[in-house]
Amino acid sequence: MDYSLLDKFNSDNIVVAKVDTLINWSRANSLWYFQFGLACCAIEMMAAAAPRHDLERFGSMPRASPRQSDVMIVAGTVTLKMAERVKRLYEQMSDPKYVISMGSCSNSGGPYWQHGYHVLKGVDLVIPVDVYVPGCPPRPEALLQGLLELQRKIKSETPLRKDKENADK
Amino acid sequence: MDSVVGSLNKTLISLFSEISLDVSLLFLVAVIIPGIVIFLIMTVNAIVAVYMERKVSAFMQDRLGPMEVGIFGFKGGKKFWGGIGQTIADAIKLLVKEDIIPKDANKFLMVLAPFIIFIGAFVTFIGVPFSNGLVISDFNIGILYVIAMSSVGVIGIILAGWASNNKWSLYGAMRAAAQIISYEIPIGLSLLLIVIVVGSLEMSAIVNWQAENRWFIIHSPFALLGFLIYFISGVAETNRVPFDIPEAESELVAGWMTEYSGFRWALFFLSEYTNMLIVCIIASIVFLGGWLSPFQLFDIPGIEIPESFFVLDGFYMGMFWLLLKTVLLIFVMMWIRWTFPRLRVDQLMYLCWKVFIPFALANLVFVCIWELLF
Amino acid sequence: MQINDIFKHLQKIDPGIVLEEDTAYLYIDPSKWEEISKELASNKDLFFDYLMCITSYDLGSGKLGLAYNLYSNTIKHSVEIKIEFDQIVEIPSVASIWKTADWHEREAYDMMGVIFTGHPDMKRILLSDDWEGYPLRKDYKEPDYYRGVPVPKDKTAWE
Amino acid sequence: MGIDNLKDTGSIKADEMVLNMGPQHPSTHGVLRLKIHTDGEIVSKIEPIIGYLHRCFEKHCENLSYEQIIPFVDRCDYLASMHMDHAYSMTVEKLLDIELPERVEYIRVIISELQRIASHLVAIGTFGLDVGAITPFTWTIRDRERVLDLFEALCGARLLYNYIWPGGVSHDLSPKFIQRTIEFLDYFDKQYDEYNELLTGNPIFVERTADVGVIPADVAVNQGVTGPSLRGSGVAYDLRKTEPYSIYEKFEFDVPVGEGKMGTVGDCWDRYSVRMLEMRESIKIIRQAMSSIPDGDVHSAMPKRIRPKKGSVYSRYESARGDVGFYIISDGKNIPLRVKMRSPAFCNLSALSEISEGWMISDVITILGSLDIVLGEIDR
Repeated sequence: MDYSLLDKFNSDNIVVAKVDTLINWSRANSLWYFQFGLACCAIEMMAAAAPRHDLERFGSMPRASPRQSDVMIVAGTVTLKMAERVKRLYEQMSDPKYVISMGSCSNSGGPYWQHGYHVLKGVDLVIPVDVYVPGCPPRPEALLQGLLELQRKIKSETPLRKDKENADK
Repeated sequence: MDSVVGSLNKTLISLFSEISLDVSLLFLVAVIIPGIVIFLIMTVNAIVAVYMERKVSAFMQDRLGPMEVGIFGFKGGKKFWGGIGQTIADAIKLLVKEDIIPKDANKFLMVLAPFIIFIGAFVTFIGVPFSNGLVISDFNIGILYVIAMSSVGVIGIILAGWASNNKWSLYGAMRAAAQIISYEIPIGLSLLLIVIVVGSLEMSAIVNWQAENRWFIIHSPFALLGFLIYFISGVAETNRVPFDIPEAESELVAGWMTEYSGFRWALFFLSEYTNMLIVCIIASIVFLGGWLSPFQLFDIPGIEIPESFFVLDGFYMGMFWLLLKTVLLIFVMMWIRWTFPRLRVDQLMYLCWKVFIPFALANLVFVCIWELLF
Repeated sequence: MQINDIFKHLQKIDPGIVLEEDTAYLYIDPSKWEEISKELASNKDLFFDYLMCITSYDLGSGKLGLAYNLYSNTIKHSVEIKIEFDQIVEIPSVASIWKTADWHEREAYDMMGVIFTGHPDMKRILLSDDWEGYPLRKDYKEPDYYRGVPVPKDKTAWE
Repeated sequence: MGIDNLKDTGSIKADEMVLNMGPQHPSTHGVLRLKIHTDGEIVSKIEPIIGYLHRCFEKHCENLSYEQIIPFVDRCDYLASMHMDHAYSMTVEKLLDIELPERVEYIRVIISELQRIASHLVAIGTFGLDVGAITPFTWTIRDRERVLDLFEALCGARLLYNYIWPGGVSHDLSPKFIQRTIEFLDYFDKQYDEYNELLTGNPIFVERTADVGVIPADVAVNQGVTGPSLRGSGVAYDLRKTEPYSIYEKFEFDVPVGEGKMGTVGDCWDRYSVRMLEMRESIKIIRQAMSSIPDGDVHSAMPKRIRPKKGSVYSRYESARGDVGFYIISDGKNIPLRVKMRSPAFCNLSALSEISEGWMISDVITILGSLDIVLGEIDR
């Protein structure tokens, strides 16, 4: 096998690194979130998008279709009946896709942890989560913080270069 | 009057006459260069218009809109110009985003559709002038061409909706087909007003007529009505609120674009904003005096206007005036979008077939009578 | 109309009706419910046109119960009717009389497993169709897995 | 052959298409799923499928003590948590037979009416969103934030308050509360006219909502529709007036009902306008209550531990969405045997399939918006 091209990409090529930075910059600053509310936290998500907190300052705007959105904010309790749909919606999103789990319910089941026979104990059981925002419900500021954390995470990615460890395998 | 392709060809020929290149090759170059220019205009327009849209909507909603994204660390101002790099980031992101074609979709048509819409918008630009003489090709059937080409896009919309194999998309496509084809008629009828008055389909002739007489919007009360019908139908033609029923976010998720993502969706967006630009440019050329300066309006016999005012006319200033009028109209479109609720599909059809078309027809008669009388 | 008057009125139809002293319930037999419900809705003196709530409850040891809270918008009086029965008894549906009972009865079926005869569409409403058991019964046990997703709180079972 | 064959157009029928709206859809107000059978754009049958947010509220109640239930009650109707707290506390008080201090009742009325304004603001905003107007939504949310500020100063929470407890409230009013509330009401009076300008009289809005989704009064009562949706149909049924609880009989206010100003009585526009007018009435009540609020200790009547005697009780409360009922059965322990919540939106939603048949898809969304449902309360 010819790995020369891959090697080139693995080495810290200055051009690739620059392009990486550009792509990361654009991805981090244009996180269109999926208009997808489940429960109480969805109201705080709405409040975060509304005038006082205004998510759009960071370039995030809501999209109704999963195909066009980058980040899915799981805002609220995920029930077992809904879990399948959440998974499917996640699969319908196009790469690169990120998930913010907003609120205790989607982090771990929250107050419904103990007796909630119909509540999924954490959305991470069905889909991978990038950022957890604690709170019941989290304040809009907390969601903004979560978004900024996600931006930080995206900016440290290397979309064009493979991770060195993975490339060795 | 000269057009860009013609003059470019001439310049090229004169430039390279000594090297004696093939004339047809030169002509090809003369065609390709404007093509690239049009594409650049479309992109820049989309980037600027989306930014403007987000800012305008934000201010109408008591928000700030994009604030944090800058170019090379420069974030723009505190309020209006903040987040100046936002749409650039959006554009790059969309280009590097995964482009999904669903399993059950018709692959060929789904790939084809955005290009049809894009090409429809692209080709229309050939007949759209930006200033006196700054037009790719100033045909003698300019307006007819623009109307004809701007409705090519609807084929793409129907294809996109059908090929996606999604019920929401299909609904959106069917609604779009009914809507856009219907609203062609009032647009055509209201543009016919000035064609009757001027006696020419040529864009430059229309503006020249307005230079000699007066802006068409103040030509007669019927012309004003014609302008309103044209502009509202134009809003409908570009699928914007209150006529955005093909997209109808709260009803059809994202209408015919539901299944599109990434680059292809960006093409839709590009074409949408291009169509908006075209409708507004045509409106300003036909009804608002095109590249004539507004000071021209005060040119009433008996009142002296300082000579220096007319310096404001001319090639470059003409471009400025035309773009100013266009931007104003685009702003009005955005204003409408963020203020009004959406019409229902039958009300939309009612408005077209039972209000606009009869009025436009009557208008036509009245303008003819007006012309005969005055 | 006071509860005593309603009680006397209904006694004509069902002599076995019981008025709990100090409280305002009427206990009736499930077999008489169909007749009584019609009487409650159509009689001019009673005219209960608004069914506020149907509550199903489990008293433990295999005893279930239903409480119907009714209100009359015209006469402005209310009554509460209780039916207590064993788990297997079927109750006549009142969805044809008060449409609001449609969903409430489905909910009672879903949560408690009370079966209503004559209901237009007797199926689960809140839980999915393939859910097993009736969660609000006192002897209900959570399933370990539902469609491959672990349910219970005890994490050690699936870690 | 020829034209005769075409006479019976009734037999020419398109195939039905089944549209699946939700559980994720921008305007189902949460995770409601509607199975819509359509003939072209016309809806021929509609079947709401709920339960995507079934959080086992009633199961929790059977395992938690009376005090511990309050946070879960909060989370049922997350747009009007105070109403839920109030309704639940009232029921427990009825079960315990507690007499409340005057000040507590006044505080509860003020808070509940503020919450009603906040909840109706969201209802109006999202209704605007459903018919396609985006700006009213952001404006109403903006003003709702001010109410939330008041609540935050009161109890530290923005959305789910855990404020009204059986026998009292968790904190007394903060020192500047009355003054800040008056400031808010003055501000809100001005904003109120703005909404009217933006939506109420807007021709497109009227066109979209008037005559659409009419609920006749008898159908509404039979379906158990309550709250503004019932009053939109012209039935003046408001528990604050018909069966006054708390201290509502002390205040003067009207019960606005739908009059069919723009179309038929009981259409979407009526339901919208009832909500608008109700906010006015709430302001009236708050102003009256604040001018005559007495002093007192808000904790004095609070029982040390709640252990009601055997028995059951059903009490009703007029929340922003309608008639909230709590049915509590106690078997003498500190844990209730059964708590059943009669949720208003549950009954309102069950009327959807009856009233939206024959309308278009866009109208279904309008009707759904006008019913103002909260899924947390429907699924519990």
